[in-house]
Amino acid sequence: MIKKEQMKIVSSRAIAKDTYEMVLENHFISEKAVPGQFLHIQIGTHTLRRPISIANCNKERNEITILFKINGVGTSELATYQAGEFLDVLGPLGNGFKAEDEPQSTILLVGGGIGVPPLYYLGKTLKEKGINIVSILGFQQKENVFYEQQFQGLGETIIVTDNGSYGYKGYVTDVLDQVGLFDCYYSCGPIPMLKALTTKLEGKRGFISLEERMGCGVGACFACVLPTKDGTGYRKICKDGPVFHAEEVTI
Amino acid sequence: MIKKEQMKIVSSRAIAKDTYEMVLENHFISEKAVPGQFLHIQIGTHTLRRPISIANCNKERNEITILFKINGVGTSELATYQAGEFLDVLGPLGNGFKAEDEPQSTILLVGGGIGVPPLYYLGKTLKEKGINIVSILGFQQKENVFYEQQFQGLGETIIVTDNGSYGYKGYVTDVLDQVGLFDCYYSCGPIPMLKALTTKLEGKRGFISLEERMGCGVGACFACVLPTKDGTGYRKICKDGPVFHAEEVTI
Amino acid sequence: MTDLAIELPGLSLKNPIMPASGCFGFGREYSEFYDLSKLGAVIMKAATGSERFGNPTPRVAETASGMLNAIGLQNPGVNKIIESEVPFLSQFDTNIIANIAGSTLEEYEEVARAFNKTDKVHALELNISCPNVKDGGIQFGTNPSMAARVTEAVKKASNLPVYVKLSPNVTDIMQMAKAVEAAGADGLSMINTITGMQIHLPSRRPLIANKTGGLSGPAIKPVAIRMIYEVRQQVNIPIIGMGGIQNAEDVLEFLLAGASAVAVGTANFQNPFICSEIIDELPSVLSNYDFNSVQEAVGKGIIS
Amino acid sequence: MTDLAIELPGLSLKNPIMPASGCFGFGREYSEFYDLSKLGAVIMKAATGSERFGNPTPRVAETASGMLNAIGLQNPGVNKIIESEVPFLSQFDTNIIANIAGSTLEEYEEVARAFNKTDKVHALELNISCPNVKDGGIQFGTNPSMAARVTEAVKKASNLPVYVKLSPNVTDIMQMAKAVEAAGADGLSMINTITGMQIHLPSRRPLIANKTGGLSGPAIKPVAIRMIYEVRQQVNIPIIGMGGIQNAEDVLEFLLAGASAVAVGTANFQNPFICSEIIDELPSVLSNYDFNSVQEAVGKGIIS
Ligand SMILES: Cc1cc2nc3c(=O)[nH]c(=O)nc-3n(C[C@H](O)[C@H](O)[C@H](O)COP(=O)(O)OP(=O)(O)OC[C@H]3O[C@@H](n4cnc5c(N)ncnc54)[C@H](O)[C@@H]3O)c2cc1C
Ligand SMILES: Cc1cc2nc3c(=O)[nH]c(=O)nc-3n(C[C@H](O)[C@H](O)[C@H](O)COP(=O)(O)OP(=O)(O)OC[C@H]3O[C@@H](n4cnc5c(N)ncnc54)[C@H](O)[C@@H]3O)c2cc1C
Ligand SMILES: Cc1cc2nc3c(=O)[nH]c(=O)nc-3n(C[C@H](O)[C@H](O)[C@H](O)COP(=O)(O)O)c2cc1C
Ligand SMILES: Cc1cc2nc3c(=O)[nH]c(=O)nc-3n(C[C@H](O)[C@H](O)[C@H](O)COP(=O)(O)O)c2cc1C
Ligand code: FES
Ligand code: FES
Repeated sequence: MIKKEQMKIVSSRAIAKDTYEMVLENHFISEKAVPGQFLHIQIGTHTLRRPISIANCNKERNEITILFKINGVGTSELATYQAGEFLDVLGPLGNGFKAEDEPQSTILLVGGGIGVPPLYYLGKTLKEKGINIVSILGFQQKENVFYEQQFQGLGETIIVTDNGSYGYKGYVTDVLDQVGLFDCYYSCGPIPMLKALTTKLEGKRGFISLEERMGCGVGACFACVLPTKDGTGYRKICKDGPVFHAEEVTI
Repeated sequence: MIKKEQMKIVSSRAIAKDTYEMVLENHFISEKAVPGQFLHIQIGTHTLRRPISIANCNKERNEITILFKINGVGTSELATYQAGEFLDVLGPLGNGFKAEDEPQSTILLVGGGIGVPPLYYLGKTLKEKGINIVSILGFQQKENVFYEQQFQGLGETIIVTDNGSYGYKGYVTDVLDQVGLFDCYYSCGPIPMLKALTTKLEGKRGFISLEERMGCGVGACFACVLPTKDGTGYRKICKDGPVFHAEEVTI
Repeated sequence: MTDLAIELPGLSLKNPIMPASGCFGFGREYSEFYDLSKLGAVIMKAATGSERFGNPTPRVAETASGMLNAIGLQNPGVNKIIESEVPFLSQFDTNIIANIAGSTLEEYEEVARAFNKTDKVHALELNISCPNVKDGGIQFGTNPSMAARVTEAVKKASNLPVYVKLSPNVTDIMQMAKAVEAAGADGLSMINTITGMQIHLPSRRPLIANKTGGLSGPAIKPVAIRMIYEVRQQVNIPIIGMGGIQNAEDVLEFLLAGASAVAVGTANFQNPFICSEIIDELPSVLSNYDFNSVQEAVGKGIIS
Repeated sequence: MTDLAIELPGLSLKNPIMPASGCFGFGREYSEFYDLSKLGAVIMKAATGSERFGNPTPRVAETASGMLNAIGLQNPGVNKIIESEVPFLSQFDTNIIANIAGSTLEEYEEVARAFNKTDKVHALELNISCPNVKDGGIQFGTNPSMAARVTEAVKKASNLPVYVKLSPNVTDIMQMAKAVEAAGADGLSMINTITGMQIHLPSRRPLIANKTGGLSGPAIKPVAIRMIYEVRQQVNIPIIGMGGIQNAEDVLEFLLAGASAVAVGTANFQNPFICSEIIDELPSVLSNYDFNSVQEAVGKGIIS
């Protein structure tokens, strides 16, 4: 079930270059949220809402955390909102990560840039189920790195940067051989990263979270479709996704 | 000389139904302002600025007072601005009241509704020159009355309301016979009031302040013209006005 | 009590508010927000002869007070719509209007004929103006004699009232309106989107994969009002007005310009409850401006 | 150093920024805000054969991200402009473009010929698209053969390069562009305003006294970009682009779509310094997107 809710901003702070962490309070949305879902946020009077992933959820405190990067007019404006103000939000939207993994299994999280946020809530939820977590997080450069400590709290965490200014130099796919065996992977990040990753990990059980420009965010407008791999159908990212089985869709 | 200035809001408060008094601080504009001039105020991201009269000016404190009534989307938004915020303003604009009256002469101020504001600064300035002031102020009804005390501070003040809920019942023109002799009149208010007034006072020396929807506010776009009485020319309200000799233009 | 009801060919509307085609799918998603029985009618997403997958993504972009879209008529095809979507919508106590599209005259006829199979649909909205499909669509919408031909063909094929949806991308909207009226249209729907484009600076190419898209939202309202105002004086059939409606005051503006009912599109994306909220606000807005009914306001802004 | 200069027929522009016709008068008012020598050019308010008083007021209205205007070509007449306005503007080290309008072919010729008397004007902008005058104007702007005829006549009458200003209120902008190119136009100016209307609810009548007005501002930018993009691929003459420009990013978007220079209209009303500020910001915006010059960006957004 989706609702249009007012979410109170509990805090907002910069956590990396152009990157903000915002904690939002709302009972309904925090109660329902599962990892991989997102919020559709009304910013000012913009015609279209902005989709932002749920990066964490504290069900006791009725809090949702979002992490966002300034990417244009909407996110710039969002960064100016202050604690105490309210955001008009549709949510929680989309289908989350299936996360039907068994206790004791090992799963790999692979995040790139602003694809990192949804993996944190996922990792936290999996860890609570007794699953082992290994994370690879890729960023452009040192100033962009965020949430390293939080992911280390979940398990082994490898950071890579494009230019080597922090952690390993290169792409997330370059360090895959440094992690041991894993049962399933979950990933979110830019399309080229997802392409490289799913190609390298072909045959492995895996799930990816995708982005597309959206209209309604609820499945009514057909703005955010992508074709299924077999070519006979399509999926709506906002409703059927944003998380898909790596073999399900064409990216 | 006109400048584009940031004016700091010193205070903002409701003074009558849907009517606000806002005190703004700015050195340049308060230094230059003469009675009858107006400010062209940018509100939010509205395409067009809103023209609002200068209702008072305190040159020692660098303060300008404006009085405005909620009349649509822009003025509603203006009413939400708080002390401490800044307004982007073009000003001071237009030609003010000539006010070349002699000391000891008597002048009559006639204001209707939201046409009252510019007359206050004018009256105050004239009084400082030793001129006698008599004011007739017309409002819709009791809840709309504002600045009665301020005008009483300038001299005799007669209030009329359309429905008689305060002061005399009727129009400003109905009480003209209650004021004694005067040398000149200055008026601002709705067109029907100005028409009735100038007709009744034909032949008397008088000046009226006019309104029209504006584009640029500085004389460049020809949005705000009105024909001269002789039919051969036109005047721009924003630049040649908003104050005109009662005989000069066709209303 | 302010009377919101309005009678149009084939449509007894309890109020003049309906979601616009393409902005409300087939009602399923928004039915989770409020009871669709509240609506005057629902205009369904366009139906074509067979399933269409539409254009590549990105399909939408934001513009100043508006948006561009190039969905490209994605839909499951008319038969699937009749089988799976119409029954869902017909649970609600509202009118159903089917928006029909095609690439050829024959496809339009086929789709129109298909809707004769169900008695749950109350009217057709003939979309001759979708700017986002290359073959067909737009030619019908910009050429008066082509528009008349497809109107005539669809009228023959269907036993439902036909509202022809006009494109604003024309030099002379009055000529288009008169042509389809003469061809038998029962009403007009106007306006569809205005063709526009946005260029994405970092990639140096049109943001919408289809290059151009249709501009909708408050940005186009003045164009919609002007066209309805002009057309209202030239035709005798009723107009369903649309283009940038966001609140009940906007609805009144469309009524004054000559629309008898209105559709709300883009605004659903910002606020899923928008149609419901407008229906709640409309009575007081009408009475604030001294109208006792919707009917009374229709065309009242026209001066000659 | 980013090179802002651009060479167009008759115009050696130090930068591609000019105030749009009708939004800057004859420069006097804005010259009090900054030195007009900074501008690539100034496009003067429309000139007609004799003085015109224009339309009744109200002449402007605000719309979502835009405005409507129906000034109605008020101007002191071409001779007065040459006598009193051109000398003032020619103090500044910038190019002067005269926007010319008329009700008849003969009036256009007369105005064009008048500008031969001064050597201070560098080009003509032929306004065949003013939607706010009943007699003439718009017919020239919406009919390709009429547009070609007036272009040809003005080219013959004048010894200046002629930029034809196109109306967006047409079904096929490419056809219009090709017609005036074939008739000898040296360049195009696009777009003029889109015809729109607003109804004033309390008075129940169109707010603009002329009923309809021209829509300008950010609301129309997607339409301008689309039309320039389409026309750029059909003609070989340069385009001066306009419609909703508010900042240097917008300028780059117009360049990518195929404009060689741009005009800024409505934005002057919000910010009298807008043209000057855009000129200051343009170099860094160009280099942020990896361009070394204005010239380099022209048409780079076009993909085939
Ligand atoms: C399911 C989903 C989850 C996301 N989660 C996050 C997150 O957790 N943190 C984060 O920083 N970003 C996230 N994004 C990307 C985020 O939505 C965009 O960065 C944001 O919409 C940009 O808006 P803007 O106004 O700043 O940019 P502008 O370019 O000015 O926006 C213009 C329009 O394009 C859309 N748009 C632009 N970029 C994107 C994009 N990458 N994806 C989708 N729409 C876009 C905007 O929503 C808006 O409609 C997510 C996107 C999706 C689809
Ligand atoms: C020289 C001058 C001085 C003024 N002084 C005052 C004053 O001191 N106090 C005060 O309350 N009002 C004053 N007004 C009127 C004031 O400008 C309008 O009430 C205000 O612009 C309405 O804006 P809005 O957004 O609330 O209304 P909307 O109707 O939403 O505005 C839409 C557009 O119409 C214009 N507009 C609407 N009404 C008027 C109007 N009456 N005059 C001019 N433009 C209008 C707006 O500026 C805007 O461009 C003055 C007007 C002028 C011309
Ligand atoms: C995403 C989207 C999809 C649309 N799809 C259709 C469609 O399938 N058929 C149609 O006739 N109009 C379609 N339209 C046009 C709308 O029905 C409407 O005419 C237009 O958007 C103007 O109204 P608005 O400004 O309220 O959105 C679509 C509009 C949008 C924004
Ligand atoms: C108040 C006003 C007056 C205008 N007068 C003229 C004119 O006299 N001649 C002309 O060719 N265009 C005229 N235009 C159109 C502009 O030059 C420009 O083409 C249009 O406004 C689009 O640009 P913008 O969105 O930057 O304003 C006028 C526009 C406005 C807003
Ligand atoms: S955004 Fe509308 S269907 Fe996904
Ligand atoms: S408002 Fe532009 S000339 Fe007066």
